[in-house]
Amino acid sequence: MVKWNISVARSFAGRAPVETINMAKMTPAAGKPGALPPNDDIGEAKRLELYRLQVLLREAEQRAFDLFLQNQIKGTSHLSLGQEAIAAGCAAAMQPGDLSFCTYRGHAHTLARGVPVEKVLGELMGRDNGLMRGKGGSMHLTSVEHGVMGSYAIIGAHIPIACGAAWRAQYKGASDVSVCFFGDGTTNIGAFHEGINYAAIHKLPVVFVCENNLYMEYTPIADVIPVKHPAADRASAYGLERILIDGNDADVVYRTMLKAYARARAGEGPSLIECLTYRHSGHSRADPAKYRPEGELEKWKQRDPIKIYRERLKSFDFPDETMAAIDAEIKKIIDDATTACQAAPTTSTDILFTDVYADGGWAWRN
Amino acid sequence: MVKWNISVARSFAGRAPVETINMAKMTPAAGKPGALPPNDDIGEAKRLELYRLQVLLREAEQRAFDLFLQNQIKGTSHLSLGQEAIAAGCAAAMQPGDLSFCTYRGHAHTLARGVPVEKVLGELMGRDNGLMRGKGGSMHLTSVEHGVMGSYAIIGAHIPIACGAAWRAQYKGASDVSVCFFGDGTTNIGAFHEGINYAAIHKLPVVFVCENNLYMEYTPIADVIPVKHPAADRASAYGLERILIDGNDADVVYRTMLKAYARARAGEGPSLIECLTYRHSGHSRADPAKYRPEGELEKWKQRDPIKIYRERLKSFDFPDETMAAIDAEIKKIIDDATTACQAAPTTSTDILFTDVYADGGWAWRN
Amino acid sequence: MAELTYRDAVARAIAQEMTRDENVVFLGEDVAKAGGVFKATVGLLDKFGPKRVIDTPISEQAILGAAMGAAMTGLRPIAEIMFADFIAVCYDYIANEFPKTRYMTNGQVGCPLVVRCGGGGGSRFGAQHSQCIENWVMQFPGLKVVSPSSPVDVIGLLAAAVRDDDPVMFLEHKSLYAMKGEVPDGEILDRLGTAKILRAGTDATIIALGMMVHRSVAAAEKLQAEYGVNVEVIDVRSLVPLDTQCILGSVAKTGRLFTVEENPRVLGWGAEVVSIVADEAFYDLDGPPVRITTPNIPLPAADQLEDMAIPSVDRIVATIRKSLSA
Amino acid sequence: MAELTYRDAVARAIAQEMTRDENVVFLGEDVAKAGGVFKATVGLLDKFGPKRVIDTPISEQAILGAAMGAAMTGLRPIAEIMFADFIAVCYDYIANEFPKTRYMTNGQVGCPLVVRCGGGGGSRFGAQHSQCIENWVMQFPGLKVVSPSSPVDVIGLLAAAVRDDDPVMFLEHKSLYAMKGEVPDGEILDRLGTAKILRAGTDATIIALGMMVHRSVAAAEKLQAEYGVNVEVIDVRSLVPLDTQCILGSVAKTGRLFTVEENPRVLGWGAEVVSIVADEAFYDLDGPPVRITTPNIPLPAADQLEDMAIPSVDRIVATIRKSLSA
Ligand SMILES: Cc1ncc(C[n+]2csc(CCOP(=O)(O)OP(=O)(O)O)c2C)c(N)n1
Ligand SMILES: Cc1ncc(C[n+]2csc(CCOP(=O)(O)OP(=O)(O)O)c2C)c(N)n1
Ligand SMILES: [Mg+2]
Ligand SMILES: [Mg+2]
Repeated sequence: MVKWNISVARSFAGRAPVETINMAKMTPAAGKPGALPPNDDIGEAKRLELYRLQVLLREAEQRAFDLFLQNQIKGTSHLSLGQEAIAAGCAAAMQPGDLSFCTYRGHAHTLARGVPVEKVLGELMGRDNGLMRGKGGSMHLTSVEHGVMGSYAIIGAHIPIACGAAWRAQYKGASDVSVCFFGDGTTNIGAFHEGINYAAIHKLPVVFVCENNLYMEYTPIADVIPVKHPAADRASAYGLERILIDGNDADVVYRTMLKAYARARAGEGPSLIECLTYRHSGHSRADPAKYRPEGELEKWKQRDPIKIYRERLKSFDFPDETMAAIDAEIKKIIDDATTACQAAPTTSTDILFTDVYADGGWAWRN
Repeated sequence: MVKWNISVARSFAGRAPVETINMAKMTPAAGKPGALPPNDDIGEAKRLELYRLQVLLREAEQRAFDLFLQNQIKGTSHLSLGQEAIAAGCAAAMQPGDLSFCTYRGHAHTLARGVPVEKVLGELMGRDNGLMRGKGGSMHLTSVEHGVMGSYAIIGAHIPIACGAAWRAQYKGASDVSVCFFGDGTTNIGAFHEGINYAAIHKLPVVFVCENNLYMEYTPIADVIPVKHPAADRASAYGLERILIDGNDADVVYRTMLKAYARARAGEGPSLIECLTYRHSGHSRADPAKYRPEGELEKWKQRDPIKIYRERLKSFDFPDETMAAIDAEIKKIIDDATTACQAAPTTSTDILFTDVYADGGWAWRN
Repeated sequence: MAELTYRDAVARAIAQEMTRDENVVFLGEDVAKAGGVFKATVGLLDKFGPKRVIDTPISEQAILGAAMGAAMTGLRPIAEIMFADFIAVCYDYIANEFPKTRYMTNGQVGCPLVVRCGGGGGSRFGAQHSQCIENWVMQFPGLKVVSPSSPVDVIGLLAAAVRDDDPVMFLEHKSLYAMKGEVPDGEILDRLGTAKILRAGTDATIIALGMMVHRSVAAAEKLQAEYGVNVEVIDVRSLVPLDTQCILGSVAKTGRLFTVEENPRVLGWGAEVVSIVADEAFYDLDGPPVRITTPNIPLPAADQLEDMAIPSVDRIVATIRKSLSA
Repeated sequence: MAELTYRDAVARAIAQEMTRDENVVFLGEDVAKAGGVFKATVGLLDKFGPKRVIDTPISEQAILGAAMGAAMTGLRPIAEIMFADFIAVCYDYIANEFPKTRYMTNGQVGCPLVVRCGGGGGSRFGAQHSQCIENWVMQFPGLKVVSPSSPVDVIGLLAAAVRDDDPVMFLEHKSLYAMKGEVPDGEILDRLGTAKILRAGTDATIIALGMMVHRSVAAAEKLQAEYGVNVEVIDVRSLVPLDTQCILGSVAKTGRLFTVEENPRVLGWGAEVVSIVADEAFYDLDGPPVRITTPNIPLPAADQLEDMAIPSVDRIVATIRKSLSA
């Protein structure tokens, strides 16, 4: 069973003690009921952006799931339903030029950086309008123009790769931050250890975001680690601060990331942030997620990040119509994207032989 | 420069706080001057064994070095000169049937388990009397009959392998412990992370001994880690106790290992023990070790484990003749072994084609 | 005799061996409680309990390393590396540890273990989850490499692999997991290093493996029916040990050699077969030995692209026709 | 014109490229302060400083991963993996990441980096520190594989590798580090994918690589002097891209093909060369193509054993004589 007590880092930059908060007792919306939309550190515009992003990710992935059921999408896919607050909060805190390194579970992080829904769905559907025209597929979404430097399907491989991108920034005196997303289960692979250590010794401008959704594919992370928190409880092994946050609250994620990015940009080195969350769907398309204890999903659905956020906006007196308008806008975007993808041609097979080598072709011999 | 202040775990089994001791202020010999040979927890016989072992390792490796210089040994080799207290202390605390997993720096650990000097030198010299008749060489010393389950030359590979041997013991209800030796630099490779985690979650009867000799090949470990102690400061990432000991004091090593082995046998799981030490020679045959700051070697030579131990024995009133007799016995063993190896034939080349497969041969096709 | 899927054959083979020998243990990611991500090991946990059927962390090096240490000291581990592509993250054990240990120790230490994994294309999983990795693993003296193409071969060869005293890579094909086949009741035990002639023929020899076996047989049928070309199809089944006699015997009869490989073209396993035949049966050959492979590209994800990349029945037919001028 | 060792040529090549392009950076274990365990990178730290010449932890995955991330975003890293055998601990980058990235992203992301390592036998280092790994790395579409046999080639090919926009495996040979050769002054830049005919001949073609080039040339001299057999020797230099035209052209002339490979027999790079020739130049061949290799064994440590395992001048001579019945 999920334990709701988690420790949350209160002060990020310093070595201040972490505070244990009881999520069960938290009001889902932290704003004061009846208050006007706040002009606090986050502000009205950013709050609406966070809401919009989360709805976008939710609806786009829900659509992807529907298209699978209709066999319009082949292959596999890994959805982030329920984990949207992390993708939204991380992306909303980024600046243009910051770089995202995602996993096979990368739709949300890709969309959150502004990649059009049509391009993502098109890729999943193997259409010519797809991000990579069908050559990469769901697990390898990449959009360099949006700072999405790839989605990596081998667990942990992108952790050192993100270090490399951050090294380039440091070397060139550029101010961008590399942000690397991975799951709880990924903390047990060698590349995690090597990459985090490497980032720490060079004080690289990279932020490691561990989305702890309690499960690897089907096996609970708790079954295969000797500590409670797979990332947070290991931070000290790399001289890093223990940071554990509520990953279902986009405001918390956003605030934490702002600080971590700032720290990276200031040359103070990497951060390793564990975000507690839950995925609503199975691991991948093939997975009905029957291994979860009864009631667990329902409990987490009460803490659905979008539900939390909508209530927060309400508590800040955002009118229902504002949210409804966003919902409608998103729905239209996704419907339009779907239609466009369905109308798009499948990729012509001549691209089978392009871009194996830098000369654009595939010739390996004369 | 070396800092002499190291933290030493006082109480091993429990979670007692570690004590910071000042090695510079330590009397090299901890016994009371003028006392009779003590019948304390270690006892007279074991003390003489520890002394004898250390001298044996020192002299055997010194001989290996001399034979290199005379070009009677080819290839590479990695000596443990200066680190003998660890090999001696660990081996003296083992029981028959316990298993050692060594590295390319494995002469000392192999000899400490009772493998005849002749067999080790013979292997280094590529003679037919060698442990593996020359097929393995210095970096792969193995003597199953003595519990030396191999020396591994790829950094970190044997950490999971030792877990596997310990798993077998656990599975079969056997009481043997697997002991896995590696250096400070090895703590940064992926297999370290994966192996220690794996041992911890299964509470495997394995003891990980990190010989922190301050250097990898030529690069100081301090240059490439963000913590002070490469193993001890990472133990908590695996839910293990922080254990840092003086690796130049065979009594300290012996006592620590006894407890760690007992813990393993009792089903209480693995230990990760960092032993602070220093190698007197270069990394390998090829290395004059010019990268060391001036005076560092001399400082550590004052804490030469054999010097320390000889003084301790003296302080316990062991007569000089006792040590001299041991020294002489060792010298004879090593001289005899050298003579035997020089007289031994080189390996006949027919063994080139044996033992590739379990049928004893090398045929991979019909 | 029962009809069984290739997937269920895996579980049956493991169960057969675990029942026979209590030293056989099984570990891997999601293999126990969930029965494997390909559902090929369902039921084993219930039957043999958590001491013998173990869910591991995502630590492929720990999986293979632990399997090796256990094998060295008396157990007979079967380790699953989920997708064959992931062999790359634990390759040191494949390249440097398993195969060399016996030799380096002059026979003191053996490494009797099996590594199972699901490889191959056709699932639209893209470049990092679709590879056939025979040519990542067959070049290491000391390591055996087996790949079954049918349910009955899964059982017989996996049983033989478990009982073998050498380390064995057991390469299953993801696209075959749903395939059904007749399987006799009772214990099944096959022999490593034995190829099977699935279809006798006189005009040319096809050597194939895994999923390509089925396409090769279909191509042979089509060549016979439509073009009167009589092709012998050999399921090589085991690359190490290799049944060279079977291959050379067939080529001596037909005079022509074709390999059908799913891997990209360069240095596939077929290159070894071709090289052996070209050297040892040069004067038997009536024309050039030809390798039919995926082109030298990573595998794309989209279905129509992937289908074009992997050798199809039509491509096999066309290549052989052209080469035989038939 | 100066005489330079193969070892010093490495440092000179890196220095040449680092001077030319400030995006070139260099990282690896013990490469900076110590100048490399083979002393092949001495002086680079002094010349270019610790920002560009970096000592890393023993973390091969971090080394290659960091190199890749840097390459993807604008740097031109050269990464050293000390002994070639250690490629096994970071193989995922070789097999799944470097070569596939450009393709999977439909050309959005490139990976212009070089991985250098020292491989090969002759140093009595035993089975885990002596391997030639061409056949661990050449089967991945997207990855280039180069191996120089002389100081001047070290410089020219390493420079070409650094300037290449694809990932390149640059396989040096440990036993050649001490070898001396004439090297012109000034910038040296060669071309990948170009084989070199080191000795023209008419009776047979030898294709060799690395240390085997020198033994092949010596064998050819001996065959000429003692048996009147005139052998053409080609240093293939680069396996990917492969100069197939040079190879096919030579075989068209000589009618006989021999590969001389240091790797164990099974699925060495020679199998690809033989397969290409057997397929495309079948009717040019006057006799079977023959691979001369280390037998199918791990490398032993003792000197007399190692010497017997690796192809020697005498073995090359004997094999060719026997095959040509000369
Ligand atoms: C090296 C490697 N091992 C195993 C896998 C198969 N695999 C894909 S996702 C996954 C679970 C990952 O769990 P986690 O890190 O928690 O991320 P999540 O899927 O929960 O987001 C596994 C085992 C893989 N892709 N790569
Ligand atoms: C995977 C791998 N990388 C690099 C090496 C080369 N190497 C051999 S010993 C060594 C240094 C090891 O340092 P440490 O772990 O401190 O052990 P020590 O040699 O000091 O005993 C290195 C880098 C190797 N053998 N394997
Ligand atoms: Mg997870
Ligand atoms: Mg060290």
